[in-house]
Amino acid sequence: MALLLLVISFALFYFYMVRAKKGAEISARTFPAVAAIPEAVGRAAEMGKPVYYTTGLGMGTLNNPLNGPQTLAGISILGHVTRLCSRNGVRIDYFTPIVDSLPLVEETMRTAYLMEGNPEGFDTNHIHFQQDQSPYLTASLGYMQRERPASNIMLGGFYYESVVLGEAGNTIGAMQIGGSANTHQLPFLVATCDYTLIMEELYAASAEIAGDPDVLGSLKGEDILKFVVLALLGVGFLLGLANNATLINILRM
Amino acid sequence: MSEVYKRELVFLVAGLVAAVMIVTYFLDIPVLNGLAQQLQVWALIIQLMAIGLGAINLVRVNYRHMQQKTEGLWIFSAWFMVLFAIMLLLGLVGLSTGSENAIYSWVFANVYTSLSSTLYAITGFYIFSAAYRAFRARNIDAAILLIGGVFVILANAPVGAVIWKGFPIIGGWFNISGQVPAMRTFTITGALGLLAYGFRTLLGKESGFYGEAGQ
Amino acid sequence: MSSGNIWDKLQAIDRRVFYWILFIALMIPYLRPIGFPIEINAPAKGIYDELSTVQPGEVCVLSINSGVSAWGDCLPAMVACIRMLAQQDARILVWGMGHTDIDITWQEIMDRSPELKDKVYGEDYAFFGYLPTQETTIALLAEDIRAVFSLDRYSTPIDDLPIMEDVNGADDVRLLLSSDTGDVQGYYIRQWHTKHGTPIGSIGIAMNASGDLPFFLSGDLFGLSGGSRGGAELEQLAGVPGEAITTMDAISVSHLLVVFAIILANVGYFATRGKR
Amino acid sequence: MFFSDIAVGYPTDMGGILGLWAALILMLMIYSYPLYKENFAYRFAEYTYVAVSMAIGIIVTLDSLIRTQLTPLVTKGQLILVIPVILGFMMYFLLVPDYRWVSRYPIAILVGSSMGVGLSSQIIPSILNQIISTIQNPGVGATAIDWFSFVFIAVGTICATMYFLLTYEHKGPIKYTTQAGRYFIMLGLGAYFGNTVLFRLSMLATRAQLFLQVLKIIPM
Repeated sequence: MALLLLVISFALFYFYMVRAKKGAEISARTFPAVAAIPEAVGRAAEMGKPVYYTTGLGMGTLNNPLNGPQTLAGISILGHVTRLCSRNGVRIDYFTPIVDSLPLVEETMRTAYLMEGNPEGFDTNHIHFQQDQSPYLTASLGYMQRERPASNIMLGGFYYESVVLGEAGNTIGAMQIGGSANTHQLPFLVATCDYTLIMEELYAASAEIAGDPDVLGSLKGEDILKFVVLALLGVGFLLGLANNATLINILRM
Repeated sequence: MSEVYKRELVFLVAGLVAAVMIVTYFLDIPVLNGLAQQLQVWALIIQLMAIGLGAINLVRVNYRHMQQKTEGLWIFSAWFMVLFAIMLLLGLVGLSTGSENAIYSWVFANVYTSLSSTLYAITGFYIFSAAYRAFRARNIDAAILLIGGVFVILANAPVGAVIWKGFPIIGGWFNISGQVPAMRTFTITGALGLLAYGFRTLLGKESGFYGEAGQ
Repeated sequence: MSSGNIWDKLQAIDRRVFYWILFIALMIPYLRPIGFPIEINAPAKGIYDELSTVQPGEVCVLSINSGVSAWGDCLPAMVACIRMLAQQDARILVWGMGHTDIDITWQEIMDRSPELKDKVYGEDYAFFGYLPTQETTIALLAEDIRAVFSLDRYSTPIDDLPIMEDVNGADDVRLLLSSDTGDVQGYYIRQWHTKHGTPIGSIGIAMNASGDLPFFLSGDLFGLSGGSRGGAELEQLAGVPGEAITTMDAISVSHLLVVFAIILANVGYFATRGKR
Repeated sequence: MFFSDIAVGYPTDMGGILGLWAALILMLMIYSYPLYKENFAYRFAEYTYVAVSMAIGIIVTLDSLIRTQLTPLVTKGQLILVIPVILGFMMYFLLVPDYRWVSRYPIAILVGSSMGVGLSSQIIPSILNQIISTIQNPGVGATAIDWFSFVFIAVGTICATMYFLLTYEHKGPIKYTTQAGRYFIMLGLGAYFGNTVLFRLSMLATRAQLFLQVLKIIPM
């Protein structure tokens, strides 16, 4: 049974990845958190304040199997936010303790300003790197007290810094958008942020923004598998009410 | 074509190793089982040998701070280099003589143990101040989250039962049933996400962990 | 003084005031223990029930995948389980993944387990030390322990240990306890339980009581001890009162403070929301 | 090895008492940050931790490598294990920018093996068993609460899984079930939040306990 499900899922992923590559219209659904980004940048423009953006501790490296993908998703959304900031003349400050992500961050922000026809807008001083979690937190809290950013965007692999940054953003009244696939930090992001991307939504949002056909194709494949799971759950629940265990025995084969 | 050994061959190696593991999980082929176990021993050796990477990176960053005399940091970096060298030497002496060096084990048992628990527990402070200043029922989501959270807090703390019989009952129900739909959905959708991520890795579509970072 | 600025003043209280209140509040129960009764929940009962069916001579494994920093959550439960297994003359193998301070954790467990004092190392229990965290290594251990450990922690060849006589892999192990801050217990479920049927018990930090719950309910875990609360329940069940039960009073006081803070914050929020 | 952080009973030997006081002073240096403000003592203690833990990490890992793999390589003469040792050294090319590709081969083995092992084995426990235990009714003799929980969990899991449909807009008929799904998820995150509070405060509690123990206010 497990082998069957593995083969079916690989076939579905491959089928939709090929279709997405051939230009079939596959897109992620609209996420309130992503739809709120223009509002966050607009708010910064009105108040003449900067935007604070961070992708969290992510265990300090891109090469971490659990946090690497989350940090990369946060950086690809950073490109989208930087373009909006350049268009509205708003300054964006990026904070990170991940040393091996710096080349990618610089490249992402530089291309974003270039694509907005504003290459001189890019300034490496807007990228703030600190060696470890505590210096990164202290620098971020100091920045928030001094600059009082209008919006605080936290998307990536977070650890307990989500509590500290979320609270600091709250006390200066910033509009906050959060997102992570680390379950242990989601409660704090939901409690302190106005909008939150939960678990896989972070990857779907970044794939949509980056227009990555492979990821979008496999997301469609995942959704089809979710329909299979939903059908099994629905039918199984009704059979359960009727005290009939045939489906359970089939699944146990 | 010259780039093949830098990318495509690497993905082929990763894909073949993964394929061996998948096949041996489902089918019992002695020859393949032997190969799978050999590869698993190799993976263990490689991972054990990679510990130096983190250390070299740390030494490099701190050395740069010392060189540039970065204001407010270089003294600590110097202290890091000195202490790191001493502890490493004491440890190596212990390894070579077969019996742990007395100072090394004293520092390990007292300095390391206290700092490790203390630094990790600092989050207890933050959660308390955040509870007061940030955890507000600003929308329905946050309201449900906080109500569920308070019931579980008062079910976990023995005093909850003393205040009102209902807390351990309702909180206990949250702990054993109320949170199950969410946790089960995270488990299922997380597993499907891993299947997709694994499949993209097999096809060489995922390259973040090769240090190519998103190219 | 209109009600508006009472809440603003309360809002403006310096964060450090809270930290001092919390730190002192945590000490009071240690000075004057209160001893609220502790109710037993199903997940911790699951561990106690399975462990009490272990027969003398059966091989049990403790995999210590939590560090010194998580002693508050994991150490009491590990001590309670080891003391139970020692009382039942089980053979105990110990190793650990991911935390390089495992030697200290195992030494602390031995210090707190009087039952181990009259046990013979190499016959009743054996310690193999640190391994890096990786699912492939756990899969290898399930097939052939000797492919990973050819020597024990003290460099004694594995075949010179009488305890290891008929023990080769997961099929010879009665049950495995995994103490975790991360998700190594998931690796054991997949590589030991699903493939070899070895019962797995999880002794985790408190958050694992949520994350691992689906696997307890689906039968992939025979039991689940979450945090110091799980440790206190196991200490009570096994009749070996220890640090977790004394910590429970401090938990009660501090948890009341957190609930009070949340209520105050939300009352303040709704009182001033009309004004903003 | 002698140590005394939370050893059973107050230490009598000099090394033990010194160790206990070192533990207390270091703790106060760290907590000077939240209880006062970020200062020299906190930074000093933090860098001490980074240096000591990295050195210990290397020693313990080296010991594990020599003990578990290299000694058998020499004694049993499994020369084939020379290959992974070479692959292990190839990892360090990650630090040499223009030869970084060399490190991709050992990483490929690490990633390929853990991906292969994890992928195939998670389908039964994380997908099939979760479906089975959701649709298994509480059986004979179950109380009303058991049946309520059975319906609650089944309906909740269906709605929450619908919420995670990522390439279909939440409009039309599934608008309400996905909204309900998000509320079920919030309930789960609330319980997770409650357990996180227990986790963080338990650790701080044992630190407060140590503070009293070192000052001999309460027994060890």
